Amino acid sequence: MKLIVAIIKPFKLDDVREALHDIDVHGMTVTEAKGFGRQKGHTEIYRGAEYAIEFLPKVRLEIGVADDKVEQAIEAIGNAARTGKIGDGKIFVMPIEQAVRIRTEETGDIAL
Amino acid sequence: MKLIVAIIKPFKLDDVREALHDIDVHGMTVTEAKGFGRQKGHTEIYRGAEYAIEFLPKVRLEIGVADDKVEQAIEAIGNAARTGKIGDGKIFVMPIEQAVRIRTEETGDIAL
Amino acid sequence: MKLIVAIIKPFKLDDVREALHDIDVHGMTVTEAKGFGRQKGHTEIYRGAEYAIEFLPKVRLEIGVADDKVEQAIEAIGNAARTGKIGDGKIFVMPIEQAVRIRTEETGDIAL
Amino acid sequence: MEQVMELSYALDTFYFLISGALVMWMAAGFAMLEAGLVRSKNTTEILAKNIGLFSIASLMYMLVGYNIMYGDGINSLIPGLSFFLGADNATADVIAGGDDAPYYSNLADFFFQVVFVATAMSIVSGAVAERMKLMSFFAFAVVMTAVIYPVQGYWTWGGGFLSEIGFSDFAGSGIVHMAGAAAALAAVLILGARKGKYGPNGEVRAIPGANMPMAALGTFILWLGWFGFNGGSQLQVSTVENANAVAMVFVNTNLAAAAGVIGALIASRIMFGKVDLTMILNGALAGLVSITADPLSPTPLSAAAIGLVGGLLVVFVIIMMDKKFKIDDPVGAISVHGVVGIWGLLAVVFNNSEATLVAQLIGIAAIFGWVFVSSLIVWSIIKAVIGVRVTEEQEYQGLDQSECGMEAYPEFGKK
Amino acid sequence: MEQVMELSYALDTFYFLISGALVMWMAAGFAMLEAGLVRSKNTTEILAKNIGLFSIASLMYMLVGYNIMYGDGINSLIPGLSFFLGADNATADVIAGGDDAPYYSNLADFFFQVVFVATAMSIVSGAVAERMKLMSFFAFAVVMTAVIYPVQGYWTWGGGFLSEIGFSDFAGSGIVHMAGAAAALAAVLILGARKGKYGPNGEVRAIPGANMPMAALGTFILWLGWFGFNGGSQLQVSTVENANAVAMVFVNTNLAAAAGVIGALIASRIMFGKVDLTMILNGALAGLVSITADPLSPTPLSAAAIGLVGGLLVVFVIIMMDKKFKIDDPVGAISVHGVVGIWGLLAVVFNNSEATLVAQLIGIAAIFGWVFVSSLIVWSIIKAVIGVRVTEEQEYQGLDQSECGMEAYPEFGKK
Amino acid sequence: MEQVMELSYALDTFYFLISGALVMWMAAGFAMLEAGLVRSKNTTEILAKNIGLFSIASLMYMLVGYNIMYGDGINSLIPGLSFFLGADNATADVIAGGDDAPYYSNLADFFFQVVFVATAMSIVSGAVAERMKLMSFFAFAVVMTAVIYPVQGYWTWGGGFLSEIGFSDFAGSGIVHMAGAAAALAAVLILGARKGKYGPNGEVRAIPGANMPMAALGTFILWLGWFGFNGGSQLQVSTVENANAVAMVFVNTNLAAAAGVIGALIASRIMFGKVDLTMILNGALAGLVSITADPLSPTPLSAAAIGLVGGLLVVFVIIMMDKKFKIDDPVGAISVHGVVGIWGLLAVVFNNSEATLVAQLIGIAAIFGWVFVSSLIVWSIIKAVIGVRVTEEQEYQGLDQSECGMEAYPEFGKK
Ligand SMILES: Nc1ncnc2c1ncn2[C@@H]1O[C@H](COP(=O)(O)OP(=O)(O)O)[C@@H](O)[C@H]1O
Ligand SMILES: Nc1ncnc2c1ncn2[C@@H]1O[C@H](COP(=O)(O)OP(=O)(O)O)[C@@H](O)[C@H]1O
Ligand SMILES: Nc1ncnc2c1ncn2[C@@H]1O[C@H](COP(=O)(O)OP(=O)(O)O)[C@@H](O)[C@H]1O
Repeated sequence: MKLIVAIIKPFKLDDVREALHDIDVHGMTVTEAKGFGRQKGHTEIYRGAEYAIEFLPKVRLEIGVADDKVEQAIEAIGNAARTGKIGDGKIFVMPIEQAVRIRTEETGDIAL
Repeated sequence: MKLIVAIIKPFKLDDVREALHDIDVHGMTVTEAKGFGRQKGHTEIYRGAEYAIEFLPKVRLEIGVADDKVEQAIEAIGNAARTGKIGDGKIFVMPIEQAVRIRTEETGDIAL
Repeated sequence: MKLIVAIIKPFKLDDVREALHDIDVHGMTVTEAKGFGRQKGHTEIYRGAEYAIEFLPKVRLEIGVADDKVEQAIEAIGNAARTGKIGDGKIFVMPIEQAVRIRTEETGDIAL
Repeated sequence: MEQVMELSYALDTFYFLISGALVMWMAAGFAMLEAGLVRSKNTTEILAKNIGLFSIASLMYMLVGYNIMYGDGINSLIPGLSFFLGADNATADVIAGGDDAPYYSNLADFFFQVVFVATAMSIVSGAVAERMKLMSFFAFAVVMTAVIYPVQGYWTWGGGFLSEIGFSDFAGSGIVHMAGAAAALAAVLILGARKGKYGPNGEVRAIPGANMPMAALGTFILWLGWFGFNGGSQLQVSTVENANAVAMVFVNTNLAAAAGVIGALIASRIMFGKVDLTMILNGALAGLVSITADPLSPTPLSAAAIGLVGGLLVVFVIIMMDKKFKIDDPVGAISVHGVVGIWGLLAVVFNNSEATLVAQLIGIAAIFGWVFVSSLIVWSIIKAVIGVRVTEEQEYQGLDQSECGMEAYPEFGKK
Repeated sequence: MEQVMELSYALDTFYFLISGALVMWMAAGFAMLEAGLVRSKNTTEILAKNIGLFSIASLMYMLVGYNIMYGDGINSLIPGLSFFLGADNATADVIAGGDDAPYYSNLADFFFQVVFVATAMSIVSGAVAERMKLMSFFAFAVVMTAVIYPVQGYWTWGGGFLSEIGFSDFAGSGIVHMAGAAAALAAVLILGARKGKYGPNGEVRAIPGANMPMAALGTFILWLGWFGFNGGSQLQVSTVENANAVAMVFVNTNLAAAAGVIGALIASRIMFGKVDLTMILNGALAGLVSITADPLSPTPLSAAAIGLVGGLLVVFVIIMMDKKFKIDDPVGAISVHGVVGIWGLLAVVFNNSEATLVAQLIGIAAIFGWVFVSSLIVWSIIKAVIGVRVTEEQEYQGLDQSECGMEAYPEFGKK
Repeated sequence: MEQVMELSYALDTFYFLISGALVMWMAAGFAMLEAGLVRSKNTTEILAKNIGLFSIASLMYMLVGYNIMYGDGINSLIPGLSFFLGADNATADVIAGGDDAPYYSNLADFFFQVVFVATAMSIVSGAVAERMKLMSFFAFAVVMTAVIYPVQGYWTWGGGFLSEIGFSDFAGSGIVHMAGAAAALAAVLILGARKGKYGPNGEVRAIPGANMPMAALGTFILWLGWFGFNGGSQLQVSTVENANAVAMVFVNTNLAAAAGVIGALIASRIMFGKVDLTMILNGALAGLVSITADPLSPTPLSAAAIGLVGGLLVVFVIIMMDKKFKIDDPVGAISVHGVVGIWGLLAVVFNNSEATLVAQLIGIAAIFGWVFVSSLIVWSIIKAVIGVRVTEEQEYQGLDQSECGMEAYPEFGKK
């Protein structure tokens, strides 16, 4: 099992969810995040003092998938989240050693 | 060392913290999250237009534990977070290669 | 590639970002978090009833780095985030098996 | 001369209407205060509740309540029901002069009265927050504003038996505020505490309100509106004596509120070591409720003293209600309007030589008894027929979802 | 006797000024209502827009508008332009008495009028929220308040042809509210819907407002301000008859608003199974708009009925506008002020025997036609010259960033 | 005839009371403005501060201040102290007529005055936000409202030496606004800037306020309240001349505020390329402060010009204070009320032929000198005895925690 962590642009969330849905990945956990990277922020002004908003709003997805779904999932996320403009984000894949569905105590791929 | 990531229902947070406390796990980091999965959301209405709130509020726990505590911790979290109703959440266990306590520069199990 | 997860005090974020910048690590993803650990919270009062705010506001950094940058990055984060007072936080290092830059489909170190 | 009488009539009518508009504004004050003191998940509902109750009160009081309260009573206890809203005074009657000549518009009087009943009803709203079914609340509002409030209003202001025995309640510490609190108390007893308010061993758990600026704004609005509430209750401004009286009422109302703030500030600072904002907001209201029973007779200094006691008192009473009696009242309405209302009614005897302790006690007992018992019955009926409380799950999700299907702050994340 | 006339003049002037201050307060009401019903990323901008439009209206109406509306008209259709602001009535003229003697200050009249034009302009603001360039809006505001509004105002209140044919619009259901809505409709047609409001198959997507307490506060403010809007439109309070009339207006205004709430509450409860707060807020406003065309003739019961219909109507119209006509109006301004305004104008004939259906229909057609067409032209010119809509990216980021460079709630995280 | 004099007395008293109620409402305006412009972690505290200071001002001014300001002065510089609050005018004295006959209630006068001192104190509150100990602020409020403000108030309004030399300040651009700003300046000098406001090289860092709708609401409230502030300062409405004057004051006050908005809008648009909402809110207040020294003599057009200059000026002054003088004033109170207050006082000479530049300059120097120096001394004493500033850690955590133990928005997460 792998944990796919994807950092994407917030307005792409629905598209990514649908793309994952299409390949039968239904579960995921999402958190709001701020991203720093190559994409630049913007300047705001407050009472005459300019200041840079350097961070950019991003959404962080965490998706536990069975090993044989990983490539498909990366593909799906990438395609759905891509705008081609700077700041589209990253996908990281990390190993999961154990997974448990709390409700049923099921473990392994079936718990996802 | 392992990183246990647990996605649970928000109102179970205190119970889980106490359960972990009982087995001498005191440190953890918590983030607000939204969950998608089998559990369904609800419908809201705004000026006559219905819309689905599909995500569900969840809480994401991140707990670094020594290897020999992992099973106990999974057990404790699972028992405390279980309601038996759909949406109780997941536990993922991942490997930590290095851990540092910033304050003291201690590393390894002692840093947790 | 490794994923460095650092939990730090919120007001240290800018210092840490600069420190990472200095060693040529520019990308990172940040989320708000609440921390539990040795550091104690404070008490608030509401209409005569005291209650403990046990969690403490923390910031969680997630930084994908190439293997050869890991030690340097840990060092930089630790030094910048350290106040010496309890609650400074933790650094965890975890393996990344795959990394993708969504925009370009680049993978590996170059994707970071 | 005739023009003078017309002018006098016009001034008093205008004074009534402006006072009434200020009291109407108190509805916004209650709405904001309550919206600030509940959790965000119950905010849309409490706003809907407040705007709904004001509307119900306006309509029911026109249709039924006003006619009960100021109709031809059957006797001094049982009011009658006469429909007289509509025709206003003829110019000829006004300029005829004499003691019985009308000196202001009947409709202005109605307007001033209608906003009072809404005030009483608003008090109930806060106490039952975060757990009551919206429709059940509205059902009660219909009965309260059509019958329960007007009946006891008739006893004093409509010329019933309390006015005969000399019960003295200038602007309604008892008739409006304590009456509202009595209905609220009945509601809370039927309804029970919010889930999670008391721990397994009965320990009190704080449930912080979501938006302090809203709560503070609500208090400022109420403070402003109260100048209409008390100031208008002099019922006439057009002579030197009356104008002086209205001015005195304004001054005393303001000072009692100010002293209430200071009282609560001192109490909260001593007891908690901090300045508890919600307590000093309640202190302001306590000062206002205290002086409402008689804002005219006390000197400004006495008015401040009465308000100060109100402000001190309210802090202790709120804590006692919460800890000792386990009466869960999210905004402190029962303490502020009920207990402090009683204090205000009793304090009348210090400054107003015409008031007697006996009459005040009878008045308190009669009003409280009637409103509390009749409310208890009505709430019980509502409970039996449609229920009063949302399900545990709905309460957990918040009433905004179950009652309104709409969030108050849909974009703001949780801590 | 002279002193009596002076006093009468003073009372009427004071009544005007207080009424005007209440109407000025409505500007805050619109600002809060709109700030509550847009998304947080467009909140700073809509606040700037509201405070800016009020200022523009005040200045332009002084410089140009008032002089058009109440100047010496060229004929009953085309107004003139006379500069008369400044000199006020001489005491001698007042005490001279007679039918032509001034009975209140000209400047008070100006003050009362200037806040009306701001109200009309505020209506436009909400409808174009979340996508229009701020400077383009201000450009329109200049023309609307200097020319478009005053021209049609002249037709009725300035003594033009609509007043001659007996068109009856007491406080401006048509002249202020429907006029504002007509300009808003023109704007929305030029501007188009917010991005994301309609799905690929034309399905309506909800775009929830960010702050319900603000929206509710705005509604309460408008409700209060409306007592000045309608109450002041009697134009005199200093006799028994006038005082009674003003009192009637207050009572009816309040009851119509209350009934509007109940109407919308019933409709929303039946249609959605929930109490949609934004709909009942619109219901209150619909009740108020309905009664504005004639708050004096109806009995209180009829006033409630008119408001009730307004409140029911508005729910259906808002949904129809949204679903059927795909007119994206974030706050429902076109429905509340336009469609319900027409209802109010038509309802006049039920209670006011002097009003005729024909005159009302001509008035509606003339005002709507003029304001809609002239607005369409002005909007088109603005669109051609500086554009009316922000870029897609700016709209996505929010107007707070592109227009004001400042966030409304910089600290609060997103859900 | 007697009835006419009574009626006249009643009307003037009522006018005073309503004006005073509007000024009281300004306390809510300051509270909301400041609550919007500070960070969320200091919001509960600033609300407590505002409601507390209004209460302290009300009580101290009754107990001491009013008696100093309007007592029998020892000489034209040193006021006396006479306790006269309580007895009001007898009907007989009123109807006796003559030049000395009282024409409105003393208590109404007191009410109108008491809310002015609270306004002056509110100005200080904003400037010291986010870093001062709450109890130290309250200690200063006691002295300011009991002594510092009343002494200089006596010089002009109480008949002291500034009135003798012809210093002209209609409603208090200097006596209220600049006086408040002088005390605020002294406070900020003693207190220092907020931590993090200036970078290591002295660069200015923006510290955005948490809630723009609150700030905008506060400004609208102040705008409304100012009609009472300036309108009531005519002190009489009951004759044609006075009624006209009050109407002129309303019109000019509104236009100056509107022009202030436009001035700040233009300045901010040119300088920053954006419409800075907080600047246009300050522009509105600057327009109001500018015209307060004389809202009666200018024509409406001149009033707009005076306000426009105020609105332009305030943008530059705020930036200069911030960047050049490193005076950290989170809400811009010193610029808005102080510098623009001086502009207002000087502008009097353009329109009021009785005012002289010399007298205006002496007045400015005397008031500023007295308030600034005496405040500096009082702040120094407070600093020595209990300290004025919270610890660095408390400042970082926010004053809500250290001073009130309560969060303003406990549920809303941080970005
Ligand atoms: N090394 C990294 N570790 C973790 N997150 C990163 C890293 N680099 C970038 N990110 C995340 O990805 C987002 C997009 O990265 P950016 O460099 O702006 O654009 P792009 O990926 O298109 O080159 C960032 O805002 C940040 O959230
Ligand atoms: N594959 C997954 N990866 C990450 N998080 C998941 C995954 N599946 C579910 N979750 C998280 O667990 C929560 C509960 O899952 P759900 O399927 O609704 O119920 P249950 O776990 O009881 O079957 C979800 O809301 C989501 O936050
Ligand atoms: N075992 C753990 N797993 C995950 N996060 C932890 C763990 N222990 C501590 N933390 C995080 O680190 C923060 C600081 O830890 P704490 O024990 O308070 O101080 P210190 O690290 O200085 O000893 C906590 O608030 C929490 O966010």
